[in-house]
Amino acid sequence: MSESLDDFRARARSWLQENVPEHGSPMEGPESREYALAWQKRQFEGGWAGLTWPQAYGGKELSVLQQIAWFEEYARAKAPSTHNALFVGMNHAGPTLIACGTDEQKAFHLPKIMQGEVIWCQGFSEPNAGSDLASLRTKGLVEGDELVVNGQKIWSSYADIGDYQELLIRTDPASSRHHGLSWVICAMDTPGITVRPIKTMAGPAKYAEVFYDNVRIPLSNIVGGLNNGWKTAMATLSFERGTASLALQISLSQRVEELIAANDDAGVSDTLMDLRADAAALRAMSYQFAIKSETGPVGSEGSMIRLYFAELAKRVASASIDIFGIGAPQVLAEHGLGFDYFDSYSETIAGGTAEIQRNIIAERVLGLPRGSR
Amino acid sequence: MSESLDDFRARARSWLQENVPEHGSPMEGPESREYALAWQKRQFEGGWAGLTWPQAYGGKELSVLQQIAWFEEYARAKAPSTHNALFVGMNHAGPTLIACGTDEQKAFHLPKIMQGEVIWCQGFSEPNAGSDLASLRTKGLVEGDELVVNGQKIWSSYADIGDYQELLIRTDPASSRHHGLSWVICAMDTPGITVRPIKTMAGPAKYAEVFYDNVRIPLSNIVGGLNNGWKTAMATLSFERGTASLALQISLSQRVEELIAANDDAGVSDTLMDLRADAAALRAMSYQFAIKSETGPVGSEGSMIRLYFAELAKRVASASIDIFGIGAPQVLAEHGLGFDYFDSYSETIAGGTAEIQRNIIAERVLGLPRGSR
Amino acid sequence: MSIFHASAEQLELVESFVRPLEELFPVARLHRAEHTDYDNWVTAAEFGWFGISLPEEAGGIGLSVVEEALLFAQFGRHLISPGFMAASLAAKTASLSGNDELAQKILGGEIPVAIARQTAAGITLVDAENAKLCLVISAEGTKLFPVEAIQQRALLDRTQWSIALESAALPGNPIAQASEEDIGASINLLIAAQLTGIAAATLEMAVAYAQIRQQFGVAIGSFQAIKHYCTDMVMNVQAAKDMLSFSAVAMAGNQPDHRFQVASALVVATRAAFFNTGKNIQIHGGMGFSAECDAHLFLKRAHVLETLAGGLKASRAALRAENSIFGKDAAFTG
Amino acid sequence: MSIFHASAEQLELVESFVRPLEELFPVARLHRAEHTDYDNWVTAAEFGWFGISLPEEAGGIGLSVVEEALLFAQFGRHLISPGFMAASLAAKTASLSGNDELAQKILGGEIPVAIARQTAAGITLVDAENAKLCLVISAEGTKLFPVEAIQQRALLDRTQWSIALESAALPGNPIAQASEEDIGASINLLIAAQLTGIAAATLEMAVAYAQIRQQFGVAIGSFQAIKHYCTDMVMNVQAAKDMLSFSAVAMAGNQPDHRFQVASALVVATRAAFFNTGKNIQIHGGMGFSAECDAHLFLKRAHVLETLAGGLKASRAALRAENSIFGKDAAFTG
Repeated sequence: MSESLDDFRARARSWLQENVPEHGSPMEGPESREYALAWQKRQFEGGWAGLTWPQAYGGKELSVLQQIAWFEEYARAKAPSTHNALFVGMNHAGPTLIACGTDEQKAFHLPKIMQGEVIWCQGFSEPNAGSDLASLRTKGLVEGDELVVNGQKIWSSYADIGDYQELLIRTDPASSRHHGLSWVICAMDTPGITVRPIKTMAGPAKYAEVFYDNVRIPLSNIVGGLNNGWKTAMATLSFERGTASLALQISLSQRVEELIAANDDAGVSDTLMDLRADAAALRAMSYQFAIKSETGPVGSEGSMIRLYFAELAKRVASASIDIFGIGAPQVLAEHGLGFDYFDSYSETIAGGTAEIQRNIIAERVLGLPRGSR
Repeated sequence: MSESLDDFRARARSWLQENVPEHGSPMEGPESREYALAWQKRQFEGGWAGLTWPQAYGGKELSVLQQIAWFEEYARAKAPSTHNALFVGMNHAGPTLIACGTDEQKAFHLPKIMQGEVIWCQGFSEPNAGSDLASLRTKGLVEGDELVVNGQKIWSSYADIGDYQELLIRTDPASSRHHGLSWVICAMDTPGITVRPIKTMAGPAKYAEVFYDNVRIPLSNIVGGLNNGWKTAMATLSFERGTASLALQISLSQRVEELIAANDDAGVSDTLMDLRADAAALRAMSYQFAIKSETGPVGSEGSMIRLYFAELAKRVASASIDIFGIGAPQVLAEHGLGFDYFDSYSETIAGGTAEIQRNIIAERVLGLPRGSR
Repeated sequence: MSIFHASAEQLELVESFVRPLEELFPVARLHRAEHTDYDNWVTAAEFGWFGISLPEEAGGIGLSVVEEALLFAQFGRHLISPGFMAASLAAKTASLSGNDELAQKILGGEIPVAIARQTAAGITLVDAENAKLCLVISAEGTKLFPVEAIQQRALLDRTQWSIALESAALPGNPIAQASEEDIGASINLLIAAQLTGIAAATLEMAVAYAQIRQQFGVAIGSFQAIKHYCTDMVMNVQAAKDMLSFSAVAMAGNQPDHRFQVASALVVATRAAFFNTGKNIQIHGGMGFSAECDAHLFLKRAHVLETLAGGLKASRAALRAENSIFGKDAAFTG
Repeated sequence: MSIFHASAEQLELVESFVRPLEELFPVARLHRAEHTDYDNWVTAAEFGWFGISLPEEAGGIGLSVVEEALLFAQFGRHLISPGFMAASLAAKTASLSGNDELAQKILGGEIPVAIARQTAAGITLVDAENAKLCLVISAEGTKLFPVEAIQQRALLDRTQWSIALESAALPGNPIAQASEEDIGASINLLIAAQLTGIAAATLEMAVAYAQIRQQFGVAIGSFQAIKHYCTDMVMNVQAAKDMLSFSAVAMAGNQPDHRFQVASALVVATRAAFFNTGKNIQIHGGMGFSAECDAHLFLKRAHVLETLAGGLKASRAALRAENSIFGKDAAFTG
């Protein structure tokens, strides 16, 4: 009775062929919000939203392999990048709510995310808590049934166009490091919030600084329990390290193939073949990760896949500039000359630097002793 | 009245043309000792030994630039590698005695070294004090006018064929780390010394373990003062980091040129041109270092040059294997198939790993704060 | 779930195969110059190791290239002579040539086989001193010769590379042969498997040493530089292992992209093996440079296996010749 | 001692030249879209910066390419428009063409010059919006054109690369030209100098940040990974600086190997600039990725300069064409 993987893939392919928007997304601002919401709504209406999410909240509860097949077809159809304004809702907040949220939280938020009604933004990093997330200082003091939040976040993706924020704050003022944090749903229209977009070296401002001045958030918006936010946040980040970036991976492979097709310099061929092989290995690793995640909790392979992807993406972007030069139409893409290349510099920085991720893998996967860093 | 650099170079070239031995040195054992001593004697008799050493002890007191010219012509003439059994005497012990020795020590030892009468060997590293030299534990207790030495050294170059050893030991039993060490001249025929050669991955055993069982050394053999050995040892190592390896550098450049001449694969050409340019930069750095060292004390550039050389040597050896394959005559050289390549693995290990050297450069040259390591 | 990766059952089955390996082939044996893996040739044949993926009626075990790849990854860990790969490929070559009798004899362990790579000048033989047949690999496929037909044999080295290397002339008429199309993926898969095993073994060696070796008062594994090397090593292993399993399953299922996948596996495994064996030496410091440490044995064997594959550059060129499923007009088939 | 490296006197002299740079060209100016270095064009001419190595009788300063290279390294640090290099090369080109009048006008700052690189499709112009002449670099040498002669100008970008990039067709008859043989080393030396300056400036930026930025309770410069990046950066700078000085002295002395040395300097400086600007961004973390940080400006300018040199691959190919003094039959001349 269940659809074969090949049939599923064929159905996905044909739907995508007919529905993928002709033009890519604007890179920032309200237009990018409208574009992302419209495209999400279209996918939901086509029956392609929340493929692995629980049926109880409108999801499809499909297998991870079907999800992979979807993403592969998605990338093949050159559908809008999944690294858009929906990313936080689909790949951070949604899965976190599914794993740690209350029934009310799930019932209220998951359908809105899936149906393309809301944009979520991030709220973890702070000016002095980048790779060292546990040192964050934004405070939320319990007053009655509310938290009163004061402080500042930075590198908050999509904060300027977001409806809700996944906000990690220190709710036990006496606590330090990983203790006493809470993961909170913050409505971005709450009084006291100021958003200042940050331009990046790649141009568009998809990040922002967010300032909190006595921002009042109901205690019922806490996800995963008061002062238990570190655990919830680690869950959030682990989703990002799983299959979330599968469509991005496939796009990366496609870009490698474009480079191979365009390049006829023997001196570059070895580099390109390494990229090709590594992209194939990334896919093999992701399949393995997906298969394992079907049968039980997966370990830290996810963080390896994420780091592997990040560094491969940088290498591909760099090869592209090397081959085409800085002024070539291939480098122009749709977002301005060199955008993809410049943007790739964030791969080994955003969400914890590659250096800190290497430490974490060495300690958690390999069991090497903790050092000073 | 003083000879021009060009004239000096021409004179060196012509002497080398007539005197360089036809065959290379045996790699280990008594034959390598005899070969090295004979070649040193020949250079001394030709007036080419101790070019920068004091005239008072038979040296020539020439400029560093003349020394460089000599080494360049030496390498050009494919004279026997300076990384032979004379290396420790010529580049460690000799310069250390010149800098820190007593008049008696200099008068006794320097002529013997220059004239090819003795072989010196190293005695710094211990099984648990490799990159962390300050943790060494071999003890020398003062008894009357002698030190009584007990303990073990490892990676002692040429210990099996050496007459004297530069021995770094802990002479203050209550001391720790850099304090309470002494740099001692140890005659290798002193009773109580046992030498066990160590075979390396490259084959020949030019290193050895040395065991000390109540070995008695006169206090007058201490160089640089009792319990002041760390300072003396640092001087020793700084010589190695200066111009000592100039002839090796030039040989490296020559090997790069051989690779360029032999290779016609466009895919490898970029790699070879990087090696060629880096070898040229190494030469420019060495000249700069030599010029500066003429006019005053030089800083830590020497350790940068040494590390730069070490990593370049590894890259050249690796390119050689990549280009020729493991079974090619070019890889056979005179010391067995793959010797140069395998031996290059010691470049980033011997005398302190590349990782520790990077720490040291970061801290001493750049002033970055000390970390746990 | 075995449509993309080796199944739990396959992994378990191979476990049972590999139990004897530690006893029969401790890596330490390579420090004895007189050792030869051909002493265990008949034992290996009895275990069925030479015919894992050949059908039972042909004298094989009747499993797939997935189990075979997993077994050869273990062979890589134990630095087992490439002659064992020669046996497997020789049996396939004989079988593809229609010479079932020869295939049976090889599988039964009656005729020890060595391996060689065709070069511009002739062939390079590996560990051929105890063999009666020699399988020569070239870009065109495999050719099988009686060892006595090989002329101009000259020993290049037996000690430096920890295995006997000889040069020789390429003989004339082979007694069996297979085309690259028929056997190329099998060659690449088995070499990739052994290189993957080498990458995995050296990772484990490095991590174990980093945990016990003390410098500056702490285990060196607490230093960031060592950690980062080890992280790169484990990512290499993860990539090589998953790529190996994925490509073997694609090959076993005769997927249209299996040659692309196997060619990728070889490139990934070769680079993983070189990086990991080199960093393992560096992490071991002076000890790693000594002959008595195992570290150099893995590096050297990685070079020998790369040579048998024709060299990393050739492996990349071979990958270039394949169509990617990610190419402009290609379809995903999963 | 100036027979191999820049002398203390030369270094001191250049110090006096560069004192005004921080005031006239603070790197922060590049964050203002409307800035243009051509505002200071006449000032630069008055300082004599366009004719450092030209004889006084030709309107130059009468120093050597050693001082010129040292000055342009400072230009690299301040990300001064490549138009300033265009002026120097244009004056040389005019002078080599025998057009001394034109050379004088350029040196006097009367005619602002921009720079362009010939490509397969035409030319890529850099920061040409305020120029009246354009110097086009190709593998054959330089050609000088009036800007109004350039057709099909199309703005590629002004913001992303922090400087105006245009594509255009290669015009016909130049008003002056110089052959690669006559001017190639000058081009390479000036580009190598600016890239060296970029490598040095980003090293200093990175080290300064590593000393103050705290994470996990300590300055990030105490972490081994950051230390090792910085060490690689300082070794790059040392190599690029010494190679630049060495090659400039060789060129000033018209040594037979000077083209080899300058070609090496360009390859070393280009790789140093890319490595250092990239690692500087990484060490700055999120801040380094932000537009308001200077870090990306250095990376982007390194790409622009590499483009003007024809690309790193072309620079390597040019080095290949030179004879090394280390070659089989070559003599050392010091």
